Amino acid sequence: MELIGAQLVNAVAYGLLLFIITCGLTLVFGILGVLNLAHGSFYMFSAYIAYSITETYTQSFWLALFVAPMVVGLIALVVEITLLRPTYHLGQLSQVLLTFGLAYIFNDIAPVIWGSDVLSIKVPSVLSGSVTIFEQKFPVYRFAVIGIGIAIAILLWMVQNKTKWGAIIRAGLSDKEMVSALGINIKLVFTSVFIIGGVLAAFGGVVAAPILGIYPSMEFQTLILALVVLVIGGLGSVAGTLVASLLVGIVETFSRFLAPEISMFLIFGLMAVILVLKPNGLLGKKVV
Amino acid sequence: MKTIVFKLVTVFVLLGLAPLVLSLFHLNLLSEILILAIFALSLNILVGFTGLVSLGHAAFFGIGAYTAGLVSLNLSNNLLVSMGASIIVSIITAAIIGAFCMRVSGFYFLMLTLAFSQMIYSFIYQSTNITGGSNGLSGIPNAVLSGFEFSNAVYVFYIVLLVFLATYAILGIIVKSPFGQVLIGIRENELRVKATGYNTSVYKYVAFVLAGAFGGLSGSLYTYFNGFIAPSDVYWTMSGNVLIMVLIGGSGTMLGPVLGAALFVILETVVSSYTDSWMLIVGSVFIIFVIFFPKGIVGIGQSLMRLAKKRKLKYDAKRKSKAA
Amino acid sequence: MVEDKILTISGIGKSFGGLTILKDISLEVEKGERIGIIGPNGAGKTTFFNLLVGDIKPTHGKIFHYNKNITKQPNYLRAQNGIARTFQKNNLLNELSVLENLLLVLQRRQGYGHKWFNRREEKQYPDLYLKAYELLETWGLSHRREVIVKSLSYGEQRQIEILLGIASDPSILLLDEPTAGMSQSETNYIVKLLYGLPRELTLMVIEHDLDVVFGLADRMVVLNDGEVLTVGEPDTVRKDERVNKIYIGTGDED
Amino acid sequence: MRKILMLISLVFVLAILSSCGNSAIESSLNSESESDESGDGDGQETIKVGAILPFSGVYASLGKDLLNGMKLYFDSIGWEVSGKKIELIEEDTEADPQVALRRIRKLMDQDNIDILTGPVSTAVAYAVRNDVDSNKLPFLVSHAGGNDLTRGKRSDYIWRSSFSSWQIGNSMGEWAYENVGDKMYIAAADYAFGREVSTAFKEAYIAAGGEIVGNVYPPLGNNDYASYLTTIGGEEADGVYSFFAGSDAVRFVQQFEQYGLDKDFTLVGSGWLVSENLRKSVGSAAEGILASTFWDYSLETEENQNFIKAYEKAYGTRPTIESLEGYDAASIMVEAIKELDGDVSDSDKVVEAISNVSFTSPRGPIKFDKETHQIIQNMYITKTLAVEDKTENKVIYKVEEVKDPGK
Repeated sequence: MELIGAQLVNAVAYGLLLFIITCGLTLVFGILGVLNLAHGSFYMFSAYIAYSITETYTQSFWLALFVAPMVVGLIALVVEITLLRPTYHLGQLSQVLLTFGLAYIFNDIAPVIWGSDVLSIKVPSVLSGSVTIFEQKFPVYRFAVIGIGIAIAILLWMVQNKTKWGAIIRAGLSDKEMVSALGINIKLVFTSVFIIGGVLAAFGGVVAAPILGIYPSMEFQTLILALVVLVIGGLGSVAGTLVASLLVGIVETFSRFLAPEISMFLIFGLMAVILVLKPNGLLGKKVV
Repeated sequence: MKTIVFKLVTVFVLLGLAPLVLSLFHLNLLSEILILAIFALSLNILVGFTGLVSLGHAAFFGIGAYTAGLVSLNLSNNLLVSMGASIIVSIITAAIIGAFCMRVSGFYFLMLTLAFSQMIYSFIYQSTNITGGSNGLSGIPNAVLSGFEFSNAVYVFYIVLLVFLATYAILGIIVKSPFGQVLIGIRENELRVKATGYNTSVYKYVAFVLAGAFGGLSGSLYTYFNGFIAPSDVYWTMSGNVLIMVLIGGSGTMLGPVLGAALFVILETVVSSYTDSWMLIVGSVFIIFVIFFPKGIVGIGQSLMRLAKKRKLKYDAKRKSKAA
Repeated sequence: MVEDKILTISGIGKSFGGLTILKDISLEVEKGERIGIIGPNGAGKTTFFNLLVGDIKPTHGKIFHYNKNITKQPNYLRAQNGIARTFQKNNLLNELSVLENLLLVLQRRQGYGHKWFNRREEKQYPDLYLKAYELLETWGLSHRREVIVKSLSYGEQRQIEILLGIASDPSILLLDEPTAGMSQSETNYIVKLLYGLPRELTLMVIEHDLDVVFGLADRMVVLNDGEVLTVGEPDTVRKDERVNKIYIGTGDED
Repeated sequence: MRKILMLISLVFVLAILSSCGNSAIESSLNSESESDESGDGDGQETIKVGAILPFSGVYASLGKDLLNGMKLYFDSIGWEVSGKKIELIEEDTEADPQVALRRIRKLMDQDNIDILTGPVSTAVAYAVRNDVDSNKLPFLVSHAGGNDLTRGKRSDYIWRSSFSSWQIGNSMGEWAYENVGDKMYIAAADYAFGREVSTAFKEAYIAAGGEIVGNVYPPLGNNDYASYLTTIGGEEADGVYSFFAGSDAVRFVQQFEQYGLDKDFTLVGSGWLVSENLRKSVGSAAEGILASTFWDYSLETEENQNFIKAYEKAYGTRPTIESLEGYDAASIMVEAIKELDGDVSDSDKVVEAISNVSFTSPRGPIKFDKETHQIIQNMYITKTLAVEDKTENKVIYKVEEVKDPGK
């Protein structure tokens, strides 16, 4: 019983970590209709930048948590303005392919800057202890991740439901033409949302770095996982992403516990089953 | 029909001379281009002609390759047996995966194909006892056909060339056939095709299985070519690479994927001698094509030809007016 | 219960989520009858068509084609069985030529759709091409044969839209605003074509141009707010006060 | 128009491919009838060494260290041996066997290399095995440790100077039983190498009298070990034997400590758990880990100290075990060439010469097992200690002359 309880804590922590990483991807897809395959690259860059900040320049994790997303937000801005904005007319598929190409490029840039060694970020001392629950020690940092995940979920929910921006965003989710008809600058909305997506990816990169590590090609592994979560939850649905993250966290944690040999298999199996039962994901709207 | 046969024979004779002209290294490069070209052509049925963008096509390549390898190792290294087995297993797999994937479209199709291919990848990666796992499947004997052993690169090249031409001819006919025209219709406007009375799901399904079968075929050739298979051939980056080949070459054309495969392999061979940042180069080239040449190399060729024609017309007109 | 009515619609309705678009529509259509469907925007006319061709499934009610219950039949089967439609917005294979658009319809009708091992070319399928040329000739589109659809004028595309509907040789043709967005001369041309259609072809026409539809139809169905307001002969409907009221009330532009 | 396009592309492809060099038919017939492919005879002025290593992808840092080690040795002899110049041709495998095959064919057919060395990935070594064997190209394996290379897939032309999985796992078995306890749990990455090493350990440990109470094989590149660690935490054992490398090792060791397992279990493993380039990332969690390896920075022999000094001077960073592998591979090749007085035209003589090489390397005395073509070397048990705010490995035990059984 204790073991199951302990695994549940692991599952929730892991699930919310996935949520932190994926929610930016969901947001961008929901509003821009762009499946941003460079999302993982933003995540990776942020982790590397955070490493530079915590190891080379200052020792502050908190500073890294603030600065790295800013830098990546800037990269996202440049990408949106130079690459995506002039090409919205090419259609959604072309945009996916563009970000796919970007992911290839970013993959090679990172090792040039940071080398190809495995790196890691130290957890700030406040969060480096451990807590005992279910007769099992847990790192405090895992609970911090749970907290951050919940906070982001609430924040996104508030923004979406309580603010004017949220209204635009919700309108964008359902009808892009209407938004522009209302006289709202859709370009500005798109750029902002893409930056927010990048910032969220970057935030995920810093938060995840102490757990998942920093190493070459890390972004593809994370990207695939994020895509799985995105699709299970339903493209574009933040609530769906939250549910899917937790579901994937639970399935992956318990399959590692019960049947470690097939755990890799199970996540993709879960995705296939859900798509067959609910072709638009758990909470997704129909997207063509 | 006669002209097709004539064309095929011409190309066969021309390319058949390659071993006399090319060095062994370049011949191997050509073999690899042709194998990947078959692979790209098979994906093109889906991406280019039916409008279904798959990011999991490496699954079939891998299944074909591993089936050919395992059959050669354990049952028989007869070329027709192992190649036949590859195609059959690929068809069965495609039939199963297709049954799931046909229920979704667009991004979901892309993701579901990715999911299935990753499942197959993890199965291959973890079944160390059967597939050799991360070490790959090695020590695969040379293929044999009625006593003749395909023991060196030249012989393998001729199998590859033969299969390539056959594939090119068959797919070339299929896409021009009434069936192929329905696929093109689905790519352009599925709703309209349905309203016309076609059960588009069946057509898409058949296209999916067809693509899987030829994907498996190309995989089996890769096994004869290398005598070795690694799980990286089933990984999603392989699917990504072949998608890039199709799109750079020109999707929805027959020649495009072939040129795409050629450019990809040549570029990789040339570039890697100068820099380790191969992915940076291919990513940049890909982006340039997506933005500026969405119709790929074939598209560029067509525009150039149109331009030349216009020039010629102008030139002729000028000459005429002068003469007058 | 059902005799030789070509179409029997019994109490169908459709709601999306909480919103009811159509409620309890019942209608019997005789073979060869020409029915005009009018009503203000949002009355549910196109939804009604979508239900008939099977693009969407009704929330309740049944549809019979002759004596066969087709309520659950998928759209492609209904099309095969002779229920054809045109779309309100042009819905063509834009990157293909006029001929290719037409051939795709004709090859299905002649049972060649699944042939996969020979090229579709004139040598192989002379009857198919002959039929296509014939149709294009009749519709005065022969000279546009090889033109890519997207480079045609809007009116020409509209013609193709209707041509494709007729090419499938249907027993019922549902025309969704055939003259929408056309100039007066183009409208006249289309109307002439519609008048010339064989009498045994059953027509159902959604149309905003009342002059067009009153001249063409044997019977009018007026929809309002998802319900049948009235059904009757064109002259009767024309005089109906309720009909005039909704038309004056809302205007008839789309 | 299509016809013209096709023709143009055909000519284009042929033109690009048809550079100089003898035709494929000639060379492939040659390789069948004649014995020697590599080299152009004794008249040549340079000896070409081909290195297939990963310079991009996940193993990039290993590839670069190996290359640095090789270059360090070649630098020390001025890139010259027996009056011949040494030319090193590097090719990037991208850790992808198919890419590696393409590259190695280039090295053989275009560059006509005399000796091949590398690779990091065992899959690459297996992939190129047949091509190397049929071309009779001397191949000195400088890292890839899959057992089969010197067992079932043995070739006359392939010799290995690095290690085999068996040597790594086996060397820890008996020592762990005597010094850690009689009950162990195994956690190893689920790929061929992880399985081989842990199997070798298991056999040796059980043979010594120990009991394996359970095992778990997380997939390679697994990103979170929490679930596995919770499972292990519920077991009764004295220690955990683990095989992880690279980013997996960093995560596993860190999370092992974070989940408090270091209090109840002794973490035992291979040198890659605490290798020079990882320990900084692992941080204090590495403290107390026992590992088996064939070289360590802390070895106090004179040869090792000289090697370290030279390496740090040249590159400004500590050598890793891969740097040593590169350095040793270069030394072995040079020794062999010396013995042949610079004549590498006969590949049979080259491998014969390699087999006779024996000297004291920074890792200790080494020689080849002429039966298996596998190196015979000392293995060391290290313990990781906290030194100021860092950690350092310390060699605490030496297993002498470990020889792979070859089957």
